[in-house]
Amino acid sequence: MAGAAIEFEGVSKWFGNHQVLTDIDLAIVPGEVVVVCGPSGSGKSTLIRCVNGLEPFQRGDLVVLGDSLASAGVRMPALRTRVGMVFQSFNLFPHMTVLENITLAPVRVRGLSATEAEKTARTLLERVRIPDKAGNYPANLSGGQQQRVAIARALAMQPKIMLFDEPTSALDPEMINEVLDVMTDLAKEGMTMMVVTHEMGFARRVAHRVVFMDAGRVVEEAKPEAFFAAPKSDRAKDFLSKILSH
Amino acid sequence: MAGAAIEFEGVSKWFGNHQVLTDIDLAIVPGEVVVVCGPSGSGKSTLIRCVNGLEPFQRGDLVVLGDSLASAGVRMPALRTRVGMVFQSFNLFPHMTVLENITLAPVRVRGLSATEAEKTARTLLERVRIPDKAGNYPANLSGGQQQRVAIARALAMQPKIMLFDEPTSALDPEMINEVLDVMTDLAKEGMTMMVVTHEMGFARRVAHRVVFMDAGRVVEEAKPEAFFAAPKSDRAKDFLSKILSH
Amino acid sequence: MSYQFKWSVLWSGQSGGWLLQGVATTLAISGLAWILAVGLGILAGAARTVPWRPLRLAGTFYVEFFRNVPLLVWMFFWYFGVPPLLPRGVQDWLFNHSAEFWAGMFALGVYHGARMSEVIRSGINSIPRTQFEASVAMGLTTFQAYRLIIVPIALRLIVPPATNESLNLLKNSSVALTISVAELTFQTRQVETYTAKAIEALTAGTLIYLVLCVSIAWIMARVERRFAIPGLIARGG
Amino acid sequence: AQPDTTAKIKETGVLTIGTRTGSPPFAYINKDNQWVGFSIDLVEQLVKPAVEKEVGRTIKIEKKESTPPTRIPLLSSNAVDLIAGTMTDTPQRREVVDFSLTFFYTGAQFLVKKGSPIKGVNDIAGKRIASQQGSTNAKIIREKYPQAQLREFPDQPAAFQALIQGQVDAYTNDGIQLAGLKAKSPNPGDWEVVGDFYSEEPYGMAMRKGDVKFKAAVDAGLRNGFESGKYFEIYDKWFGAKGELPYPMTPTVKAYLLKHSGK
Amino acid sequence: MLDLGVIVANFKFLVVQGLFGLGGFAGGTLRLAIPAIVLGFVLGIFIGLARLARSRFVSLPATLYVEFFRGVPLVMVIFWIWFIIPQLLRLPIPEYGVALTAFVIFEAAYFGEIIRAGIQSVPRGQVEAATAVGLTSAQTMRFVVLPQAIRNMVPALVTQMIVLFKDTSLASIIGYVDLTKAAQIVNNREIKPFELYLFIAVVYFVFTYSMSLFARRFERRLAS
Ligand SMILES: Nc1ncnc2c1ncn2[C@@H]1O[C@H](COP(=O)(O)OP(=O)(O)OP(=O)(O)O)[C@@H](O)[C@H]1O
Ligand SMILES: Nc1ncnc2c1ncn2[C@@H]1O[C@H](COP(=O)(O)OP(=O)(O)OP(=O)(O)O)[C@@H](O)[C@H]1O
Ligand SMILES: [Mg+2]
Ligand SMILES: [Mg+2]
Repeated sequence: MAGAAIEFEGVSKWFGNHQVLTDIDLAIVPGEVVVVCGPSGSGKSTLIRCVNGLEPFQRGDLVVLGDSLASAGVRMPALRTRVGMVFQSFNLFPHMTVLENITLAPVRVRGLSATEAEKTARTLLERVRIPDKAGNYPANLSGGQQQRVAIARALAMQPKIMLFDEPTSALDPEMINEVLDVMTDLAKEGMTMMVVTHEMGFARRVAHRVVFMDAGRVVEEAKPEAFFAAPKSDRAKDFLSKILSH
Repeated sequence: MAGAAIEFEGVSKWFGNHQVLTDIDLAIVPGEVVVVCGPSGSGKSTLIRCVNGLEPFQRGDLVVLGDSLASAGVRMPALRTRVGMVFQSFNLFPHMTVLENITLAPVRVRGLSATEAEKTARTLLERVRIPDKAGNYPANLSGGQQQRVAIARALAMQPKIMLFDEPTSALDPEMINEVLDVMTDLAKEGMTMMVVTHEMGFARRVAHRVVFMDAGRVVEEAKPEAFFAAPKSDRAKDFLSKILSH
Repeated sequence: MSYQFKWSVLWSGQSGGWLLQGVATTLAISGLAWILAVGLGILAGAARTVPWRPLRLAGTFYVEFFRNVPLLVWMFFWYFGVPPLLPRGVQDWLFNHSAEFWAGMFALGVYHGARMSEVIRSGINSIPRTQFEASVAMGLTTFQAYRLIIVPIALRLIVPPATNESLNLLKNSSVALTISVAELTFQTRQVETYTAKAIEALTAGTLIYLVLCVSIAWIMARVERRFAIPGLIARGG
Repeated sequence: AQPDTTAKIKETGVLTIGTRTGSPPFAYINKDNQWVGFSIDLVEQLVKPAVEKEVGRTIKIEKKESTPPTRIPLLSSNAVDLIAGTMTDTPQRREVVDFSLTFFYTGAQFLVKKGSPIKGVNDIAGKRIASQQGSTNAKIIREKYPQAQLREFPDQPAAFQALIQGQVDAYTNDGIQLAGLKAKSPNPGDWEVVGDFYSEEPYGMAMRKGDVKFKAAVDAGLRNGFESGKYFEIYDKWFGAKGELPYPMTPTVKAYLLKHSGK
Repeated sequence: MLDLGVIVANFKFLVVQGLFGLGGFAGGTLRLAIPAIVLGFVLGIFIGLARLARSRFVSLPATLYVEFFRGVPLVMVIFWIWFIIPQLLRLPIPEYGVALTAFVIFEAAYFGEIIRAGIQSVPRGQVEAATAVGLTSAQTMRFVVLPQAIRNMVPALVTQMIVLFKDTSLASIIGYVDLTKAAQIVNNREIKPFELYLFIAVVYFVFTYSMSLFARRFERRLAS
């Protein structure tokens, strides 16, 4: 698809002999928010990690912001500055303050001066609603705060795409919303987002499209209203009945 | 209260100088299912861990199945055989098979013969719906299966009371129901249960009473219908709005 | 003067016999010391994790005192310092029954027991506290929880570091030559002084140690795999 | 190629000797922590001038510790040039090193606690005997008196310590060394040196085999000493009536030394 | 019973010569231990990194190096360097050089293992997060992995340094006049082993125990 921000073209991936992604075809246009869901082990994380090259794949092609990842020439670090990623387990650098976490890449990779980087960082901290935590170490923040710092850290590189891999599933229930709210803001500002999550409320409210995976394949793709109202596949029905009922 | 299975009478507890439980008064009658909820750090785990003596407390008294825990004479191991406990992180013994995990205490503590213990264990595995996993090691089970083994292990001592501390919050969303279903069965059979959980659906359907804690105090106690329809305190309202909206 | 190799010195004359005796003595002193070290290590390692201060202090004192002074000094201590404190009869008996061997064995065992206990303690500490809680929550006593749950898990976790420590013990048995224990290094040097062939003798001694260490490491790797807790220790060949 | 120590000394200006730290009065560290002794004086006063003459420059003496088990490897590894301590000249050792002229003559005896039943080499069956690892005495006991329980120690103090504590019943070494040990011990009266020499122990200085020029220089120095009487002055300093260890030279010994010096 | 006079009379020799190595003899425990620790650590960093290298041409020799030295007693290594290397190189090495070389190459194998384990102890997620913000692998190593790895390693490193410090007592067997040898020399003429060995045991203990206290403090600070 011309103009897609992310385009999977028959991507397949194996861990040893074990195939974890099978013939994935999927295109995401700029400004689109896609939620990926599916049972544990279905390949959601693997899928999203392919987009910024954390996982190599063996067949097919994946074009991200115009660069084909299958071709040899692509410079990964450069690509990654344009694709931000947020992990389930935050992965803040524990030996650095919040500010240092956020300014590390802008200074080291984009070559900003420390003062410039710090200015941007403070703006971002306001955006994720913790302006007063700049000097703290990650260990002294709650999970929700840590995850919001992680989002700020990714945004500091001014990425065109943001990837989220279960950003709220390591959080206490009361903190989930603070993170989802920040993500909702981002979506409203027009960021292109791929989000692996089980928060179906978020999917319903924010996503433009829901992608349901099972056993390494994209089984269903639909607008959220359609998906939640009437999932087409049995796998998706079963899955939704399990996670929506409790 | 006469005839209570568990009765807190002005229980207070400190960690060093930090008070984590303040004047708790709470009675639970045999057969009752009580769900404890509240923000992180409010003292829910501490409260429930007092019941089987995993945490000592400094003031007040706690009478469990007729034994006063504040009095010096009580033999903890004996009491604990009558109070089962299930943890958030399963805590199966990784070096033992499922069967060995379940029969350990009956053989070592209650002095059952290995064959008797095994018979009971197999019945329990059916009850938690994994009769075919007896020979597996915990590492080869999914989270939901591990937690069900943990429940069977606690039941093997034929306890009069079961305590659950966030039994589903370490689980993938699709597995939560398998555990909640087993707990629902238990409740229907008349087990006295204290359950710390954020699964409000379970609380609504199964609990006889919801206890809301904040900052080490019991702030609100009510039937689930009343609690969810119209929480009285602002703290509870705020809490419910946070965890029910996503 | 260019060196004239003469490897035959290793098997001609008494050299071969000496080296074999050396291996036997090394294995005997290390084996006995190992049993002592593991016993002391388990006692002290467990003592330092129990919730009773005097026992913890005793364990800490033993560990810190013994592992912080060089083994060489301990060799002299057990060989020269301790016997005079024993009753005359025991002294005579000891002096007639290889006192240097027993002193060396003790020095090695007690010294490495202190180090072994550190290995065991960190093994025990690496087991989540909640495992202990789960055990007592079922009605096990503290002692049963340690015996049935904590120690069995810890023992499996510590196989690799304990193997390392055991190899250190084997190698450190060479220090016993300073108190006249005729172990492998002693015999290597004996061969060297009798034949004046230093390279050959040292090569033989070095290779024997290597073979001993590699075989023990190999055996322990098999033990580790045999008793590995499924899913807990992901270690390949 | 033949070793050529004189060329090396000429180049570096240093003669490195291997000697003992605990064998009074031949070589030991005294109360002022200086490394002194009879063997060291012989090198300083007799050998050094001869070597200087040979290489045509002034040289310095450096000392390293060598013990019976280490001295031959040290020599062959070039770590030292000359062993000047208490090394016995034996035919077997001559297969691997060269010896200088004999500079002292003694024999193996036993050091025991006063009143010990051990009076000589014939009483040692079943007894615990300390020796130094790698020494000639150890070898003789091991081969000729296998009924004795031999304990070999890496150095003299360890062996003597074992004797003091009763770990062993006797310590065997060259008589003169035992006498030196006894004299320097805190309670000389507690100990006695017993037994006839059960071996002959002529001391020589050892050097790398086949180093003809160097050996000639060392021997020349010693021979000069015997001839000029300088040797006997040094002997007197250490073993004379007012010396560290009075040990008058018997005529037989004197004759032996002079005979072997080639006179 | 205890005759401390012998310590007083020889205090200067034991401490100045034995501990610091300032005296007439080649010696000194600290003069040997400190450079051995520093150099052994530096060599260990290279070995540890080499073991983690992706190329087998780099990792295999490093692995062999580590396995070899962990399979041989230190005493043997000292003898090798004392007797054999001079023979092969045809030039004598002074005691200090022998001891220093032996300790550095022997202990580097152990330091290398600690460094490798320290690097591997940093969670994968940290590397992924650093990679995901665009850092190169060298930058990831320098800014994210090594700073955390070194903190994780400190207790093990200090323990190994203590081991090395104590091991320097073995230099006495080649006539290097360290603390242990100095005590032996004094004992040669005074015959007061109990007092002398007790004294040096205390000196060793003071050094090693303060090192382990430091390690413990550090461990606790990290845990909080
Ligand atoms: N590094 C790896 N090596 C081998 N297999 C792997 C690896 N990572 C993932 N897998 C396997 O690939 C499959 C897909 O894993 P993935 O993590 O993408 O699933 P997921 O949908 O994200 O699951 P979850 O909801 O549990 O995070 C699984 O079967 C998993 O076991
Ligand atoms: N071992 C301990 N030492 C000191 N303080 C503790 C300890 N355990 C818990 N606390 C403190 O006691 C308070 C109550 O903790 P508790 O674990 O009971 O909370 P909770 O309601 O179960 O929270 P969560 O939902 O996060 O599990 C918290 O402030 C916590 O920091
Ligand atoms: Mg995933
Ligand atoms: Mg809790």
